[in-house]
Amino acid sequence: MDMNLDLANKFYRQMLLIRRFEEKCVEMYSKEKIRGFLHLYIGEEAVAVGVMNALTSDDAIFATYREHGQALARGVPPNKIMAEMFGKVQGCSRGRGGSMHLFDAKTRFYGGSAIVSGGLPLAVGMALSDQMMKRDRVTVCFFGDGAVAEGEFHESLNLASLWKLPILFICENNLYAMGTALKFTESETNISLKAASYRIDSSQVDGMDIITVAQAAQEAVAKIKNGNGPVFIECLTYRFRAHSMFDAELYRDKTEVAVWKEKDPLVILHQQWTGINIDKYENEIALIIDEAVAFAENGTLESIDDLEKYVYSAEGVQ
Amino acid sequence: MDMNLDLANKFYRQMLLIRRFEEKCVEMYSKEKIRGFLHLYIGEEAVAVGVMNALTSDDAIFATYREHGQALARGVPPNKIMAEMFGKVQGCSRGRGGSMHLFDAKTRFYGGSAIVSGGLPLAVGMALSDQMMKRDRVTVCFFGDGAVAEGEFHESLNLASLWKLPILFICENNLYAMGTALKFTESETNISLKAASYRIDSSQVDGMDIITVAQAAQEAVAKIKNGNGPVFIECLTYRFRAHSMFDAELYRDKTEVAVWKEKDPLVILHQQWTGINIDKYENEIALIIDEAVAFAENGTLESIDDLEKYVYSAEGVQ
Amino acid sequence: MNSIITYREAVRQALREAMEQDERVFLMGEDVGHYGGSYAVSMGFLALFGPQRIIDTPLSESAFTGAGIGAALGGMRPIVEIMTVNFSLLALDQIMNNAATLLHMSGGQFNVPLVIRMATGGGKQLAAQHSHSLEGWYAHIPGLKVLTPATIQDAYNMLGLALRDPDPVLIFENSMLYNTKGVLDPQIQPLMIGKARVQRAGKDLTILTYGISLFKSLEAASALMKEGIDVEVIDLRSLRPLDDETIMKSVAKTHRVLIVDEGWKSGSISAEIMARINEQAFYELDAPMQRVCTVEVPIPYAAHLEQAALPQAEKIIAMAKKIMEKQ
Amino acid sequence: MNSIITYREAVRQALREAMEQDERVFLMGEDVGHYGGSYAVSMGFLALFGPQRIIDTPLSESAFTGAGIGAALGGMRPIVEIMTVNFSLLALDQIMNNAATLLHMSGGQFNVPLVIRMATGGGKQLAAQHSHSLEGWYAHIPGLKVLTPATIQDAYNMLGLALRDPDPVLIFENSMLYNTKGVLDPQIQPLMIGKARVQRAGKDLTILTYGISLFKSLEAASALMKEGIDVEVIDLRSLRPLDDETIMKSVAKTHRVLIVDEGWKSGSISAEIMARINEQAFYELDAPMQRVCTVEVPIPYAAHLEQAALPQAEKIIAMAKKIMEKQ
Ligand SMILES: Cc1ncc(C[n+]2csc(CCOP(=O)(O)OP(=O)(O)O)c2C)c(N)n1
Ligand SMILES: Cc1ncc(C[n+]2csc(CCOP(=O)(O)OP(=O)(O)O)c2C)c(N)n1
Ligand SMILES: [Mg+2]
Ligand SMILES: [Mg+2]
Repeated sequence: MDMNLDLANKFYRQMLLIRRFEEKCVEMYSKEKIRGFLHLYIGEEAVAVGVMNALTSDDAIFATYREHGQALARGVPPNKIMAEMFGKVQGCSRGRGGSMHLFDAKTRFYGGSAIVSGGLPLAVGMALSDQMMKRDRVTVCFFGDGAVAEGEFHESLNLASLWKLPILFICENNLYAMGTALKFTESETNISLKAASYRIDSSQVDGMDIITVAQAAQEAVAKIKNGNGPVFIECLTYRFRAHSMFDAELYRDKTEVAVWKEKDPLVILHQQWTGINIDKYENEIALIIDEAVAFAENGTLESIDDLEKYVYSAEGVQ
Repeated sequence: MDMNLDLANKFYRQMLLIRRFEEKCVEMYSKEKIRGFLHLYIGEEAVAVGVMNALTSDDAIFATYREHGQALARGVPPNKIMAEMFGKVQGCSRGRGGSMHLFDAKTRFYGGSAIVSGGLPLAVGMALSDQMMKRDRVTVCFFGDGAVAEGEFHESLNLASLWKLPILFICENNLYAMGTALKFTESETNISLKAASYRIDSSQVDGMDIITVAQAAQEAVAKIKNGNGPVFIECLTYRFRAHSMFDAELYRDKTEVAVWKEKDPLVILHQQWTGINIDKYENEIALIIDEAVAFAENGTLESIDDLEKYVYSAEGVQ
Repeated sequence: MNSIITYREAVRQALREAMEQDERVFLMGEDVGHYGGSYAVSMGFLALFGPQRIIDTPLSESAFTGAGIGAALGGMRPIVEIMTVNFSLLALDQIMNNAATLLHMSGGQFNVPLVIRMATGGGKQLAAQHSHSLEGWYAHIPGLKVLTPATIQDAYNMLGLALRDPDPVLIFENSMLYNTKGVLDPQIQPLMIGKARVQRAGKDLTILTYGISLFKSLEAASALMKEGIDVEVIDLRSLRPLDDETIMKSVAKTHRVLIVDEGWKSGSISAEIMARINEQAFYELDAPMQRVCTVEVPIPYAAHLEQAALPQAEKIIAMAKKIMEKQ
Repeated sequence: MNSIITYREAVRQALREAMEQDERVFLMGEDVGHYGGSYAVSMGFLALFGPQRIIDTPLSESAFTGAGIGAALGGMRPIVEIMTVNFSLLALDQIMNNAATLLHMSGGQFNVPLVIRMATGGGKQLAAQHSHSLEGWYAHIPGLKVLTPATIQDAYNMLGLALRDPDPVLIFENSMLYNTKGVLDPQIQPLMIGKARVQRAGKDLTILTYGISLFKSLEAASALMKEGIDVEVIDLRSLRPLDDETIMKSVAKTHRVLIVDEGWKSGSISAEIMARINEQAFYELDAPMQRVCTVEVPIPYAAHLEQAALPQAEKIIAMAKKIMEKQ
């Protein structure tokens, strides 16, 4: 990957968009415009932005309930995401999904899944379909360190490796699954080693440094497109905020949080590329976010008569 | 382990009991005395007998649907096992379990489980209870190579290692899960390496050589009793017969079977310990088996009025 | 051209034709390839279609079912074979939380054209963990369709119907039926998903049933006829959606209802049917509805206990007579 | 001594007392320790009882539920907390194929004294994968008992009852109830498992319900009383076993039945109750029974859609009136 100021600008802007967008979400949550669970990506922006940079519009993404970052980085319109969280019909899932279930066919964004590890088998299947159809595509699957303990992680990695599927696994290891530290949940805390035990090409990278992530993702995609089967990247990262809006954060030290905040991906990137025009992006993004909020506010509610619509496909669809 | 002729005699006798008992089962199946699924252990006798030798009566056993060998080696009375397969109330599960669900409280034999990998979590829980109650016991859990692909395998190994539980995992790798060869189901076919990835003390041994198995099991039990957590032994073995009585065996070569039959655990042991008094055991065992069949034949059927008994415990039981 | 074939052969033929006609169709599951299918349904298909389309999976019910969903999202028409319903519990999260919800949750963007086939039912002395009849239980889940082919014709037709459906369809094949024989007319226009079929017309009593119980019910109906009780037997065919129209029409004719179903009694599909008849045709009823279901026990191994647990023609006959006694 | 406390506090207190009184009792589940329980039920317990008895598990629903079964076999009295019912699908194999079958399958040798607690229900805008109400669905499974505490008293009592039961008991705590308040009398003799309670006596119509719907039903009953309709409201408390006796007694009194339940309508516990009333008290009925259940959709996020999907007092009132109109 050739790193240059243009790319640094692009990365910064996308990360900033996620950061500011989510800060606005918190505000909207306090105002009770957004409800349900709201899981923030703040602190982890380098992962989604770095990975998405390696993809083309043909590639597919499966993410978790902590997926605003992925959706924004992928190009799902902020308006539609905000409207979704407002529960409006203009939302990317017509208000049926909310924060945890952003979907967008246009950008091949397949959600937004709220069952930990539940998205991995789907991603495997998508990659299988690409292999069968001989399509030159990659499927990227994001999940947290918590997902690693689930049986579906194991089953999915095995299938992907066994069948040499074109899939990129991105583990966002932020050290905690809700309030439970990784050391309490895994006998082997180096997740990339676990992945390697399936004979998957696997590595652990600094997930706070977007350049490192982007580089790793680009190399991974190239390998995958060469038909060498799946690649697994464990990104070491940290969520700066609580798990969700209902979390008292009793399980971690303030100092630990402070130490990680020094690795803020935005700050780090700016340190490396001092030419980034932060002010310009702050202004642009403020406008985008204001517009998203306005769009969401002005959105309309799905008619209750249509509640049962989409339980099954309309007749005639195949 | 001090190997000597006495022990060789004991091993041989137990393996022969399993062999002849199961041959009788086949006969009884043809006569329609036994029905349902019948999975034979023939060829794999060294594993069960070798492992059981390392246990005391305090230890617990969890096995699969292919568990006649384990039950016999553990000392569940042949009469009760045969009666169980005949569906009689004198059977070790009162005729409710059949071949796949032998249970015996007296010898701490916890089944007999027909969901592949379903027994692993139970064994983990039993070991957990021993750890909590500070009981100096080992729980042994048998399962096949097919179980390794199931999510429960992964979840259970992780729990056992994480919590340093007193459990011995015995993988009976007979190369096939029904008709599917291991190479079609695992990206890493060395199962002991997979287990090691959970930081479990793990090894691969020749499962056709009972002395090797017994040695490994004895060492494993000693380690476990020292409080070092779980041990995993992958026993390389082979089933000489079809998967069950309904299997056309299209998936494997006759020559492959023939090659493995040369490693018959009974033959191998006899080669090493020529002093074993085979004829004596053949005679003894023929009597035991005749008695088991007679016992089963003479057994009675549970009254249909009691069909619903044991769905819930009798009142007053705690 | 009509032929007399087994249920197994009917499913085989439907599978083969579907794979020949549509490249997107593939079969995936445990032992579908080298072994030939645990009930020999896909015997020889590996040689015919190759390992890309007849995929032997590891024992990973959750992941390969989920992979079926993913492949369906990717434009394929996967047929996932879960060897038996008993093992589908391991895949329930994928079935309920993904297959059944994706379309709605995505606001209509992503439908899941997935077919899941599984063997179901008791009767083979396979005991508590291998004898479940959960098709009625699955019918609780919105977003799914649940089919229960009983006849040779349906064993053949339903696979095609399911493959043409844009949404996830579960097909439950009772394992006791694979060796049964009957007429197949491959030209016949298939009866739609969601339609029940009057299998035997009658005027005194309606028996509503499906799957293997259809045959037990027909046997009972013949015996009852000799005693002057003229039973209408309806093969529900689809447990979700249920064909309320056909059910209520029959109730309006006979005014007496017996439901026969191999699920455990409490919370069975029989209960749902009773609830609907009560709601939609209460005033048509001349007597309390009754049901013959499986006794609420983990199915025991011993033949006599297992048979005592399952619905049987004799129980159906006895119950039918009891219903007829009421004024 | 009576006190007014929250539902959460009632469960907490029961848990604490059980752990203090019986060394064999321990709590195991995701985030029960360091986090304090996802609904703060076990907040502070880790410090109180230590990590041996308050066990934070990895996200491994199947294995830790199975480990609970194994530990129960080993003489412990485990309380497994599955964070919410939505995740229990991953553990269904262990629940149905092991917990529910072991006693029977072993011919009575091995009982499983396991308690599984899970939060259930919709209403918090958590969307399709986090809003299931599957307690009625679980009640289909023989070998299990299914409890649904609605009141503060039951939230407290049922845990003790479940722990004293020799067999597996599932307790469903509706997550909307944790902050509700009510009277707890710790001295009161607990009403047994399997007994329903008449929560409000009435003569015109019986409402059968449980969990959160009890309160919606009571609200509806008050409103209906103003219009001269005197409703009896019964809290079922236990969905397996169901208290047929109390149900039929009430039907014999009011002759009209409405069932309110948060499960999806088709195949709901409401259907089972209708089936039983039809079977056991058909001639007592003056009108078709009705039910208010959740609309059969994956629960949507948007508040207005979610509320439209769930049972509500207004729907109950309207349905009650409809029933009263019939002659
Ligand atoms: C199967 C399942 N079990 C439990 C939960 C509840 N839950 C939601 S998020 C979460 C923690 C997941 O942690 P991780 O995978 O590390 O992702 P992170 O939230 O840290 O991004 C838990 C336990 C769930 N959603 N799904
Ligand atoms: C969860 C589950 N899936 C599928 C089956 C059907 N089945 C029974 S045995 C078997 C093969 C298991 O192979 P392995 O674990 O290697 O044991 P082996 O039979 O070789 O001893 C299969 C697929 C099952 N019993 N349980
Ligand atoms: Mg995490
Ligand atoms: Mg094997």
